[in-house]
Amino acid sequence: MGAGIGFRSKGGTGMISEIGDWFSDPANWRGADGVPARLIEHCAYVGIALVLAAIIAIPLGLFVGHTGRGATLLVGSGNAIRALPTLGLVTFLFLLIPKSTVAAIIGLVVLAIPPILAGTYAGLQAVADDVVDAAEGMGMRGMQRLWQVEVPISLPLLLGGIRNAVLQLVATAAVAAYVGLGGLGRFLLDGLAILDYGEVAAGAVLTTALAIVLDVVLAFGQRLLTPKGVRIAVKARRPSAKEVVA
Amino acid sequence: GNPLEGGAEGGAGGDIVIGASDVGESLLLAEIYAGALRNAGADNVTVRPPVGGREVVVQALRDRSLTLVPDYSGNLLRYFDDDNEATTPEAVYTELRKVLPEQFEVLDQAPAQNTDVLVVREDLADKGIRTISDLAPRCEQLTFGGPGQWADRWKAKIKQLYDCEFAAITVTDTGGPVTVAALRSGEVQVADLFSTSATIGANGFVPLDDDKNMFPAQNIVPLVAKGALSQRESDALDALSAVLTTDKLTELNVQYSERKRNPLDIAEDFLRDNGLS
Amino acid sequence: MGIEFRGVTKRYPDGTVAVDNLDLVIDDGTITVLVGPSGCGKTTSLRMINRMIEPTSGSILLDEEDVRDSDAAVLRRGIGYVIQSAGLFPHRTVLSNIATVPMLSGWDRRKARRRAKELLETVGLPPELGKRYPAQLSGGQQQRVGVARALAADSPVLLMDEPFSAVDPVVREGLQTELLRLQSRLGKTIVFVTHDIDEAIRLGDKVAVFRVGGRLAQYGTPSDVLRHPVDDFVSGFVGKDRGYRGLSFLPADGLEPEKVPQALVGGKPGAPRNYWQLAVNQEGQPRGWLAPLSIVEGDLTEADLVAGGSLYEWGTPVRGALDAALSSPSGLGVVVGDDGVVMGVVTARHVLDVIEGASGEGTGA
Amino acid sequence: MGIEFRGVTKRYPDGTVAVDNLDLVIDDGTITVLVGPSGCGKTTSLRMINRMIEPTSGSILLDEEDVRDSDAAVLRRGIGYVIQSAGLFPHRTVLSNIATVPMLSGWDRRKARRRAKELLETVGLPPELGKRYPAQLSGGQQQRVGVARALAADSPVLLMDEPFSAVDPVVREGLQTELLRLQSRLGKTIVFVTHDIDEAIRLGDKVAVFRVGGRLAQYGTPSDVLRHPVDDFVSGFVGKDRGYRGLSFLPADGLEPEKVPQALVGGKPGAPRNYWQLAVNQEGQPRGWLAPLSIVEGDLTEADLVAGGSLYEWGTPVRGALDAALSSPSGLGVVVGDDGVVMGVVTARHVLDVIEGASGEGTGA
Amino acid sequence: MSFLDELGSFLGSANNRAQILGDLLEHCYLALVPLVVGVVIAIVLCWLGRTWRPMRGVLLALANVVYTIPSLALFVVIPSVIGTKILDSINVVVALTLYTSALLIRPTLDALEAVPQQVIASATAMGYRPARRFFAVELPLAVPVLTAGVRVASVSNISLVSVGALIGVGGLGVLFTDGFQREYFSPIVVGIVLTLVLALVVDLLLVLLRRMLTPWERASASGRRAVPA
Ligand SMILES: Nc1ncnc2c1ncn2[C@@H]1O[C@H](COP(=O)(O)OP(=O)(O)OP(=O)(O)O)[C@@H](O)[C@H]1O
Ligand SMILES: Nc1ncnc2c1ncn2[C@@H]1O[C@H](COP(=O)(O)OP(=O)(O)OP(=O)(O)O)[C@@H](O)[C@H]1O
Ligand SMILES: [Mg+2]
Ligand SMILES: [Mg+2]
Repeated sequence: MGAGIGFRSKGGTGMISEIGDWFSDPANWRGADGVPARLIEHCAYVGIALVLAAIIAIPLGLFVGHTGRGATLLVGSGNAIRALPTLGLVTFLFLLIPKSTVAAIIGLVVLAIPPILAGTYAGLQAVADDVVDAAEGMGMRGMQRLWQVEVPISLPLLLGGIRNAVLQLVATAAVAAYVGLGGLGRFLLDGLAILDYGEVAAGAVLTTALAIVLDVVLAFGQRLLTPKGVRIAVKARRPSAKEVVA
Repeated sequence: GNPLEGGAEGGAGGDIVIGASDVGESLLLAEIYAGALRNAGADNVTVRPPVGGREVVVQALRDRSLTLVPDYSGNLLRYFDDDNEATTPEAVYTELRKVLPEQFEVLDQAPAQNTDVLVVREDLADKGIRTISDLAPRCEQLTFGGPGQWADRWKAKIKQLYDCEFAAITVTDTGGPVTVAALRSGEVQVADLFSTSATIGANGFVPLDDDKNMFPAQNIVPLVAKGALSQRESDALDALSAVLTTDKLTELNVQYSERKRNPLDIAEDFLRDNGLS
Repeated sequence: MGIEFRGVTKRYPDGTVAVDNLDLVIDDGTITVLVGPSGCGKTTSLRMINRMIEPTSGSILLDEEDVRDSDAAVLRRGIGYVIQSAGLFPHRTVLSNIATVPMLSGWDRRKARRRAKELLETVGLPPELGKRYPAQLSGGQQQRVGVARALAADSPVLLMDEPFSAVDPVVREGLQTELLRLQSRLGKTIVFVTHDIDEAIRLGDKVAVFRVGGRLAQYGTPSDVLRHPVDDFVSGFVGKDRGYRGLSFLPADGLEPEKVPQALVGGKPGAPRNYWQLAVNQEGQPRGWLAPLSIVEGDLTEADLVAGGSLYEWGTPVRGALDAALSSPSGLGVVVGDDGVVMGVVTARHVLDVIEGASGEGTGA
Repeated sequence: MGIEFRGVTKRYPDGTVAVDNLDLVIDDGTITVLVGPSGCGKTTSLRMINRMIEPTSGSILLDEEDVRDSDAAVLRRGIGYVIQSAGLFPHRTVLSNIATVPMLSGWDRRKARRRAKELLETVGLPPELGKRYPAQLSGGQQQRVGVARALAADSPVLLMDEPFSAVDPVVREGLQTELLRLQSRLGKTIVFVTHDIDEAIRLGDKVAVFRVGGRLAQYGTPSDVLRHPVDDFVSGFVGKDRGYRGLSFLPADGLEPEKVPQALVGGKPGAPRNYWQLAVNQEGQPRGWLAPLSIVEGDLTEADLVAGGSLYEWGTPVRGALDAALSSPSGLGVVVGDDGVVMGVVTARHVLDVIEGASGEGTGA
Repeated sequence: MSFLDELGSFLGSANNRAQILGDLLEHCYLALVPLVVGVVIAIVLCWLGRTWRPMRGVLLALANVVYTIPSLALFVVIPSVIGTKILDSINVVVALTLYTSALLIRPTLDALEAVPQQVIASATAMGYRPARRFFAVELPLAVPVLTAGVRVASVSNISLVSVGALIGVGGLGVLFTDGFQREYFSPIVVGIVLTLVLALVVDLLLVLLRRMLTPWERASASGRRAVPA
């Protein structure tokens, strides 16, 4: 493909070996910009932002889903926030609050809210009407209905929202390195600035691996936390091979 | 730029794609080059959005994604020849032409310089620190902020020349707002900025004198993919470089980052005021 | 506990009048069925009883007290409620579904579960189902659990909104039988909604027929409604076989089974006869008919017989007797006791005598 | 076009035997109904005809030719297929739904649409429905469109799988009537699946009763199946009212309507009488009964009347006559012509005479 | 200088306006080309997934993995994987195409599986062959759910393109890096607003497209009561 062979032309070594070299260089594992420190930073940003976003989004989603009030507003503003460009948001926040961590975390929280909100709301929406009706007909009060019936049944979707939020957070935290945030994004941006392919690729591998590992862990948690009966019901609803027409 | 000409091929008489590094004034210089070339009759001149550091730009020139970039003589020399010790403008330029790989050429360098400079806040400067040598004894208590590649390039050098080893080196950005904000807030106490940067004055930072000439001369020089420009176009850039002085560059920077004018507007004014249009 | 609607009207915000000035007295300990075409306000009427819907005007009395005087949640815990497709909680086991209301009412866990186990038996489900989740049950089983759940609070009133309409006809009949059996033991006040007239007739002590627009068209016993529909709407709604169906409510007083010549399966019938013989087994249960003049060599086997008609169980309404006679190849309806042993036969003509005697009128003209 | 199953077995990969060694000959130009409990293999049998399912062994002949010898898609275009809730394409208008097969077979657009319009009329739908989408039709209308679509290829064979089971009983009866009317004109070979024995009896020239496990229990005319079920499974399946239902196949030969005293609604009935009078309107249509000894002051109005029973339309089977008599408050079943005008009355006793005369046996014992 | 004055003078420059317009056009190109290509890819893959069952699980797993790759990571490694030039906008196009397809796999499969079995059975019984049935019956009926997925993908693409500015690709993201470098709010705000407006406009267009493609849906929503049966 012509003259341009991307990064590879620099050292002439293959990309796998370059990543290997980078990872096997002990210098990259030490100190404040070593892999463990960056990894922990990244996880910390994701964790803090997730907790904050959950504290805001879950109660809001439960309120709207349970009462049905403000649903249009919620869906509309959720979509608007999703459309916010990550980079624009973090640069804007940085100029407003010139402190990398604070600005970046606010940005992360803002972007993690829509998926959690959507998951919570969709979860409550998915509770069958007749089940809600039966709960009410048996004399459950609002909060009893919410905690004993609606929340347990909507748990899979709610946790699905959290999974999405975590993926979003891992990705956004990498972008936020642009405004001076630490974390794995540093490898990507710093490596890019000096065209150190090993570093860039290592950063990409680390971020992706982190995303996948967190997703798998959460998927497992989702399974664990989903009430058994709900799991069976979901499986029963899925069309079996029998019903599928050739 | 025009979306339909994503990766334009450079070449004499062909399209000219001017790149810029992510140093603030780089884009401004790129626009001025573009203006000068257009005035010299080149059509199809485009300026790409800034990207990365020298490594990226050089790579892009090599694969002809770019035709031309404004660069700094000293850093360019170090890039191609790590151990070269030349520091004066003339020596640097001569050495540079020697080590430049054959795909590239440099046109005349401008008198304007924009070197790396270490700056501190006034409160630290008031303790009698005016040069890097003054700073050296305190290095161990200080946190330094600079671009990601700074440590690679200068950490050993500053230790060797000045016996200065910072307590920590924090990655901020390349003389940009993150660095400025970090220094302003005291997160770092020493930072790497650029000598012509308008933010130094605007924030009352104090630039430290590089008394042992660690940083080489950094004259502005156009780096070109060899054979990509016609003679007429090269001449136009040489003429431009001839009038570009450090004072003018500093003023251009003020226009750009403090007065926040559009780089094209600044370029137009500059070319007109200097009789290049 | 009686229920009374006094001039109850429900107008929805969009202007639909779902129930229009309804007056209805529902007697204590009976099954009252609300029936009518889709959209006639049955569900609305039912749900106003436990205040899931509030009436626009009028009042509803439960045991002489206006339902509005009680706290809605407490009122509902005291009224069993079963809906179509059961509305079971998918995340809870069958037992804990059933125990919901007792737990809500603050019973201790152990007691609530014991009660739930009893109820599982009451509705005819094996105890091992208790640990399953609703999605692991068949539709009919889910309905039973729904009923058990509604019975859990031991409330004297049960509201059932098309509880059996989501299951197939065979299962449905089983559930109806079960409900009647339960009711004979429990004697609750049940308000039952359906749009199936057969179900209404089968289950109801009283039937309230609604017409669209939320008005009560007729209110009376099933036999009343079948035999004396007040107008074309009701007679159209109760369907074309209502004469025959109406016989379900006519006791067969005065119907006497007559003797019939019998032949024993496995025995030797001997020479052909010129009349029909009822073939019975050792226990005296009917196995079919031996046609006149049929020649049997040796022992009588089932292969020699003509299949019999439907059987009439002694003491049940006259409908069965008529059908037995009409379906029998011999024209003789076989009467059996509840042990299935032949008591004799009846002819269609005798059944008619009984029908005419009961309706008290001779043939006119 | 006749259809023949020759030793057809279908075993699904999971081991379920859905159809077990089925031999069945379906006559050209008749309606054959496959009936039986859920899961007995009706759908499987039907779908093997148009190769939606391939048999495990045995063969199916369509007009003497093995269906496996034709290309499946082409074969299917030549066989109409109607299923429950019609399976209409929700994204296409009614007309273009109907035109599907002609278009697939390469007709030009104009011709296909013209044909679709004709068919709309054939199934009794107004032309303006053609532009609507299926969701804009009632359930009954959707079913008609489904039938029209299946008729579009003008194929001699029509497969119908519980086509009417999703609509309510009243609409369903209308659709059945319509199907019979159509069939009398078109004379197709129709294979119809249902699990409703009433529907089977009403529609079928022949009825095939399946038992679970995919075996054929009985194959014969509906009257055969009702009156001579081969075993307990079939007699259980055809239901407990089979004596009465069987009357649907008995023509009312020899039944004569008798005179009945009449009173004109709007007229002056005068002094009370000691017998029932049939109230009729100006057109001679029955409006109800005037009870013996009822006192009417001035003109006779509907308010003075007792509601009548069901009406017996002259010439239809004897079942209607018996119901009319049984449901009438006077015991007199009203006989009307197809214009709805009163022709006279019959008593249950006369109906019985007819029934007994027809079955050719006297009362025994 | 108040923000509004600053904004006024930013937008006052003809050169700024020209640049913004250029960035906007490039942004559209970078976001929408992957959207269209991604939709096509997802549909084709799902078709394969429907015809050949084992493919389904593989597709879903693959889609899941691709979707977890952080955008910046994907952007920077693409050139070395597919051998493009580092500043080439094709890198962003490829990355977003991957995301779009990954994002659409599940909704497309769900949508196809939600087509009533009855309808598919009757299509088969009328003599449709599988490929034709897919395009004439299954796909049109999947449009509503599919568009819901496409709407999400379009919003996500439009917002992700800006990250491309970090690897030297144009689009509205350039306004963010520029504004950031110069501590200049105006370009950032203009960039955010334009991104939102673009997302909104594309979303509206998709809603319109869906309405056009699904005339039957409107009919069933409104028509039922208006015309008596
Ligand atoms: N929340 C509501 N808002 C407006 N109209 C309503 C509402 N609920 C019910 N209706 C209307 O009130 C009427 C009576 O409804 P209801 O549910 O009581 O009928 P139903 O007899 O139970 O019918 P079905 O047999 O179909 O269940 C209908 O016309 C219905 O459309
Ligand atoms: N694809 C399949 N794989 C395995 N078993 C099947 C499959 N399709 C049907 N069966 C089984 O084959 C038997 C017959 O099915 P079929 O659908 O023909 O029954 P049916 O008589 O049409 O029942 P229904 O009245 O419920 O429609 C049933 O036991 C069913 O569970
Ligand atoms: Mg209802
Ligand atoms: Mg079937």
